[in-house]
Amino acid sequence: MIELKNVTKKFGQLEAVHNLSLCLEKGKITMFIGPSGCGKTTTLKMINRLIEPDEGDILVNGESIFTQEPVALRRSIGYVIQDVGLFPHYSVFDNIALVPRLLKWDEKRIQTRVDELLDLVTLNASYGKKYPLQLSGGEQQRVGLARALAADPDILLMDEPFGAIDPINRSKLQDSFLEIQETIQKTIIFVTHDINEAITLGDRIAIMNAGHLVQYDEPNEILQNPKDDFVEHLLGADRNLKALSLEKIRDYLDEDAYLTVAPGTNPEQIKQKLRTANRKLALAVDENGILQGRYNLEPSSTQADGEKLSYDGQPVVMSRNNNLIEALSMMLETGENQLPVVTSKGKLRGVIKLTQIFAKVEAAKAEKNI
Amino acid sequence: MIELKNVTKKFGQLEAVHNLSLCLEKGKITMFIGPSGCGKTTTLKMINRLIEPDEGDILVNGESIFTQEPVALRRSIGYVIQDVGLFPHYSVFDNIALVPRLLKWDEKRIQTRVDELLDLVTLNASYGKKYPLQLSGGEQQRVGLARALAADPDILLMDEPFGAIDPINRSKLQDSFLEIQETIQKTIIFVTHDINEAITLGDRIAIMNAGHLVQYDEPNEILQNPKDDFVEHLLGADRNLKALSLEKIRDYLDEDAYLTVAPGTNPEQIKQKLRTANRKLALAVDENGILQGRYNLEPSSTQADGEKLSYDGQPVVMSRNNNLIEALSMMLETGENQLPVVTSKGKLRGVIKLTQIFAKVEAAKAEKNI
Amino acid sequence: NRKGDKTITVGAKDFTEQYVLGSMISVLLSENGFNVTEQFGTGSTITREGLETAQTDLYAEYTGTAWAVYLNRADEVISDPELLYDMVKAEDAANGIVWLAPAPMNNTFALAVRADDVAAYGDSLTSLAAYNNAHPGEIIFGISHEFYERADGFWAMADAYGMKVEESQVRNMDAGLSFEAIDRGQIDVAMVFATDGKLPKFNLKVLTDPQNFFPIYNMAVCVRQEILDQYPEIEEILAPLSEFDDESMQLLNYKVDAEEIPAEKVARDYLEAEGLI
Amino acid sequence: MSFFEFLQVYQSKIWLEFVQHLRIITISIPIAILISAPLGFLISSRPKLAKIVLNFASILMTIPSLALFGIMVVVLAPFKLGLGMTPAVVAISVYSILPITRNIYTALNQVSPSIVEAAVGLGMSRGQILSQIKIPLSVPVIMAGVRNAVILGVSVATFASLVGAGGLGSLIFSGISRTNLKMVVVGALLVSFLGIVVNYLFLILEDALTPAGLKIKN
Amino acid sequence: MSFFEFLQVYQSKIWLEFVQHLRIITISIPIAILISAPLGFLISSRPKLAKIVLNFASILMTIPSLALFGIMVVVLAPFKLGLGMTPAVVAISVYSILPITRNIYTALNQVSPSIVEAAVGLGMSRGQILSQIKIPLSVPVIMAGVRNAVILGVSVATFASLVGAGGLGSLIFSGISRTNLKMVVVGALLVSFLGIVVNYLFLILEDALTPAGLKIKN
Ligand SMILES: Nc1ncnc2c1ncn2[C@@H]1O[C@H](COP(=O)(O)OP(=O)(O)OP(=O)(O)O)[C@@H](O)[C@H]1O
Ligand SMILES: Nc1ncnc2c1ncn2[C@@H]1O[C@H](COP(=O)(O)OP(=O)(O)OP(=O)(O)O)[C@@H](O)[C@H]1O
Ligand SMILES: [Mg+2]
Ligand SMILES: [Mg+2]
Repeated sequence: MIELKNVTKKFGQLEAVHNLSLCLEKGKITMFIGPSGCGKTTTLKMINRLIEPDEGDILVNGESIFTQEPVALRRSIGYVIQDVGLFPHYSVFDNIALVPRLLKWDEKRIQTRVDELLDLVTLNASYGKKYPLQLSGGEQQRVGLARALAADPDILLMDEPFGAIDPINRSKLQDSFLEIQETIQKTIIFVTHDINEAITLGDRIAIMNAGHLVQYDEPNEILQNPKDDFVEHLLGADRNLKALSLEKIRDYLDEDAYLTVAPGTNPEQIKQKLRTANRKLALAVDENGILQGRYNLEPSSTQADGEKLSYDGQPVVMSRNNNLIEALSMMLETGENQLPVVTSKGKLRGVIKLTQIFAKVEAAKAEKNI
Repeated sequence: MIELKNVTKKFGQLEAVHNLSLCLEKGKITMFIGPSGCGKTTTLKMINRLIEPDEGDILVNGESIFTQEPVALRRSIGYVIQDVGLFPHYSVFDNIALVPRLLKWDEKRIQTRVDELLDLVTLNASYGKKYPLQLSGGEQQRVGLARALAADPDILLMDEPFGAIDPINRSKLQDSFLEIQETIQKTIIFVTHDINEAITLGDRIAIMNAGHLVQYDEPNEILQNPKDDFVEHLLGADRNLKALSLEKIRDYLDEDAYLTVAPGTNPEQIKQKLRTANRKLALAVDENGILQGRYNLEPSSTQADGEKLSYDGQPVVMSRNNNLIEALSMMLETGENQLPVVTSKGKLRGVIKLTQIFAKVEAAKAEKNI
Repeated sequence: NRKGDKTITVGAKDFTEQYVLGSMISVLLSENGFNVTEQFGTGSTITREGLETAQTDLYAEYTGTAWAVYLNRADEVISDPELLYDMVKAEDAANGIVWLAPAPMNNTFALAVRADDVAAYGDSLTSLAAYNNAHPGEIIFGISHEFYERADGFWAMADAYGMKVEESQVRNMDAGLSFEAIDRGQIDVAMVFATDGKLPKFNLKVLTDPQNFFPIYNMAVCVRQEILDQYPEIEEILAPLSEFDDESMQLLNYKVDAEEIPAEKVARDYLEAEGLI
Repeated sequence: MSFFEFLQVYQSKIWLEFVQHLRIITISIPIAILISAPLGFLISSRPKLAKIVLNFASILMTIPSLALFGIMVVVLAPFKLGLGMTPAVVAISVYSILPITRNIYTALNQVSPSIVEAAVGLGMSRGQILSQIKIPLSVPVIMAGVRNAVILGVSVATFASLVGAGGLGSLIFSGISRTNLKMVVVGALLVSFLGIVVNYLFLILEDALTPAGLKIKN
Repeated sequence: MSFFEFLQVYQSKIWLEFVQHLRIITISIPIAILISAPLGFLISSRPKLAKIVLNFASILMTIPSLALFGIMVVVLAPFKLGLGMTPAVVAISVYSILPITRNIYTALNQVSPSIVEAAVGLGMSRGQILSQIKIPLSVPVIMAGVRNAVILGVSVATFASLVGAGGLGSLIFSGISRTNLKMVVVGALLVSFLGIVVNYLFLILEDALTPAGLKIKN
């Protein structure tokens, strides 16, 4: 656990950080976000004593960092510097191997670790031999990230670690980052200027403005209850959509909105059944529970009874781990307002309905107003 | 107009850019996007001759750049470097004033211009006196941007100019950037790793992968018709939502979905009218056409006739210039599936309906399939 | 002639005696209406080059140095002082340089030992040779480069006296440093110049040269012919310099070296005492 | 004679030689810098030429001062400049070439590539990049070279007495030949004093030349 | 005597002095570097000490070699070391302090702040930052200083002959005092030759010490 107590830092006249008190939970990811120049980097650097505060105290695991040996302190804290700061005279390998070497790991172990890290940051192993000047901006940043992770520190300070990385690599990195975090449970402070990233990765988000802490809460809470106009503005006009990205489909399954039929059932029979049950959707499921196709009952002017049954043998499906925003997007793409949800093996688990997505937001609102 | 003809650049074994042919339109913004290391920076640097290609030719306004004096060529091209590269010995003012001074502008004009640019990049005028080492990452990047814009070059090469900038400043910058571009019509090549930025700013988007040009099209076209899995992946799971951000509400107004009533009309009367017209929504509009309130007919179990009329004196409204994604987000927030749309003066212009948003995507699909 | 019209540049090399002699020339000339520029302290060859290239007008030189070094006749040993003077004067005429009257003082090379050591080494080169040969490798010689290198230098002297000197017994060194070196016991025999004022200062004894091995170094003023033609009175004015013998010269040098009286003052005091100015 | 007596007796001579030494260095050091510095800038972007110039400067540096003076007495004689101030100035210039040019060459070639790239990309010409970017950023290293050269110059000026230019060297050299330690010490102390003063002046110069932005350290 | 004859006659002497000069510099230059370089590293993070050391080194630099030798003849006499190799080695070391320490001090203090910050932030100790980051990045500037000192050393070694250490200085000085131009030229040429060779060797050393990553230029 990291605790900042009334921390203030001035640069000349400018109060870069003002009376900041903050408790960062062990094993959690805290995202720092705020306008540029609001003091995020300064705060980070105070935690590993690159900058000494003018006032206040900082405790790591209950012990003041100012009573600790700075070098030892910093070795226990991984640090991804904002302007990357790779050592130009070292190869990528040597840059990453730096801290393990300081800690006198044996070379075999280092070799394994570096390979592992290069893979983690989605760089080919051949990059080990390159020099920083030969890398593109995003490649450099990924090496900087690997370097900070190298010795597996308990605390990680990450100053815009994905700032220059393209969306594909970024989402890969975010995924593997979250995956690792789930098992290793590090205490992570992560500065970002990407509000989506803050929402996706953060257990908590600290919003700063002009040296002050404005709001410090769980992402959901911040999205649904922005403290003031500034936060609202920061979250963007589409913050309600963003909130949906935090919700997994698995929690919004509807198992009553459809009928299941065996594959190959007579269409007229299905039509009949749907009418009786007052449903529009029938899903063809085989004996193993695997979804095979989808029947929709649609209005039709050509049909005598004003309705026709369409069949789709390769229906668009969602996975239970997709989030609501993905579901919404897929509904927009297909024009359907409900989509079957299946397991990775293809087993049907239910459907997700557009109305439910809306209901979810409503419910959150209602909850708040109690 | 900038034309790349079969341009190839190798670094040793590695083909950083492979046989790239591309025509960048005059007065338009072309966004480059792709995984890190795919050759975006290399391509940019070839245009201002920081890197000489191994093969191929590059024409600016019909003339090969290789017949031109590099210094003169570069002065006519603004360049925002990816790693910012501010001159540490110059103040912010002097950094920005550099190119105008090279061009021997008089100091008064330079002073005016620098103030203008600092304002443009949302930095306080007092920053002029600071030195790069005293700036935060995002502040540095904005100064780098101002420096490139200083002498008002016809062509701008921007290598991730907003990479380290927070969402608030970023959207301000993007807005003023687009606003300026509307009047000055520069030819801009803009590298980004933010797909939303590419979509918002780009007249065209060039998607690169491993040195190859994968797709080069208008944002809409790319969103709706990604060429392959790679592009689809790059656009993200919510690309359909992204497509909505390109559509303005003004183009999707519905003027029939509601009734207008004079403020203070008897509720029972309104209920009656709505039932007759088979509508759910009545908007109270004064003699000047200004929206005053909103009546909703809602199901109710306590009411005898099973319906109650609610009134909202401060209804949530949209502006005609909001985009569909914002409308969608607001609908999620309010739980309404239709929202009144007003002018900046408050005059009612129509409503935007959730079904219409869905219909829009459908329509685009249909068009494609013809 | 008004003072100021007659301008002249006086040179002097970079050791005490030269400063004394240079100052004397300079005082005498300026007392006689010359506007004198002093160019003292130049390296030996540089001083001579200065004269040859008309950047200096006159200075005190030694016959032996001119003969061996400037006229390059080191291999022809002439032990008659007058003959040497005549030969040098004659040959240098061709270079446009006039040798004024020589002084009896002979600032030749010599070997000196600590006074304490005279008991052991004896007071002549002959006895030194005997001691040295009886105690091979014991005596350390501090010798200047010039003397070491010259054909008529150190090795020739050792031959002449039958001294068997090993290479390892010799330290080549700067002549100025050799006094401290012998005083501090880092060398036992120092190459010196016979009129050096530091000999009494450091209580050193010059060994006699029974075989007259060392060449003759009589002092005389060298003037450029051109200057002498222009100011023939110079010869008359500088005549007192030809009076110096070893003792009187060594005394003046001693005043500078040991009593630390500035050379210029020593010169002026002497001239005043002698009633020359 | 006590040290104090010595100072009294030699007072005027010491003062004279001190002033003369000062004259030598105030004339020669600016000349030396004006020769060496442009040469350094000239070679900074020409590695082949640089190799030649630096090797040549190294050779010049190895010529013992006495030999150099001997050569100049002859070479400069036709202009009546072989003795006195001129050869001193020449020698000081000659010896300053290596430290100054080498540091300039090294400094200018290690300016951060990304800063140079930014400058090139903004359309600065070679000359502008040199004068506005590379040189200001290299001030500390360049001035380290210049200050070394200057100190060397103050020291080489002592040899000026061997070519009749006088200066504190005449105290030192006659002190040595007279084994007059006081004289040597006074001469050496005054040379050192001049060295410190000149060093200090150049420190002020360096401070004035160092761009404000480079002096900022956290 | 023709130049060729001269060479034949003096062949063995020239060879002897050449070898002796080589001995002097191969002994003294490593010693000089081993003294100066650690001093430079020591002061690099102590600006106050640095000021004192650099000023003191400047003073040492201004002491003319002959005076320095004069002092050593006296000071080292009790150890019987006032003549010969020792004073030569001491003098070369003394003169190398300034160029080496100043360049080291300057070089180490201008390593990019963001790189140093990264190193500090990763938990490197002062010593590790110095040895693994600052020094490797400063190799070009440090070696510029070392190479200047080395050339100066080759040159100062000529004075060694004035204190009985022999070397090519004896050719040059006796050549001068005998106006034997051939001797001076041969001596000076050989010193220059040694200068170039040593310069070249240190260039190779510099190249070996320069980290591969710094040699990459676009
Ligand atoms: N000087 C160089 N030497 C060797 N390889 C280089 C050099 N410069 C770039 N590369 C390589 O060329 C490829 C393209 O680099 P480039 O900088 O153009 O990428 P980019 O698309 O701008 O990436 P990013 O988004 O990370 O900035 C990369 O794989 C990089 O490693
Ligand atoms: N060394 C310094 N001297 C003076 N001012 C400084 C210094 N370092 C930072 N500042 C100022 O302190 C403020 C906070 O800087 P900081 O680097 O913490 O911002 P940040 O939140 O990390 O911004 P960004 O998102 O742009 O990186 C800024 O206004 C900056 O200009
Ligand atoms: Mg920051
Ligand atoms: Mg790039």
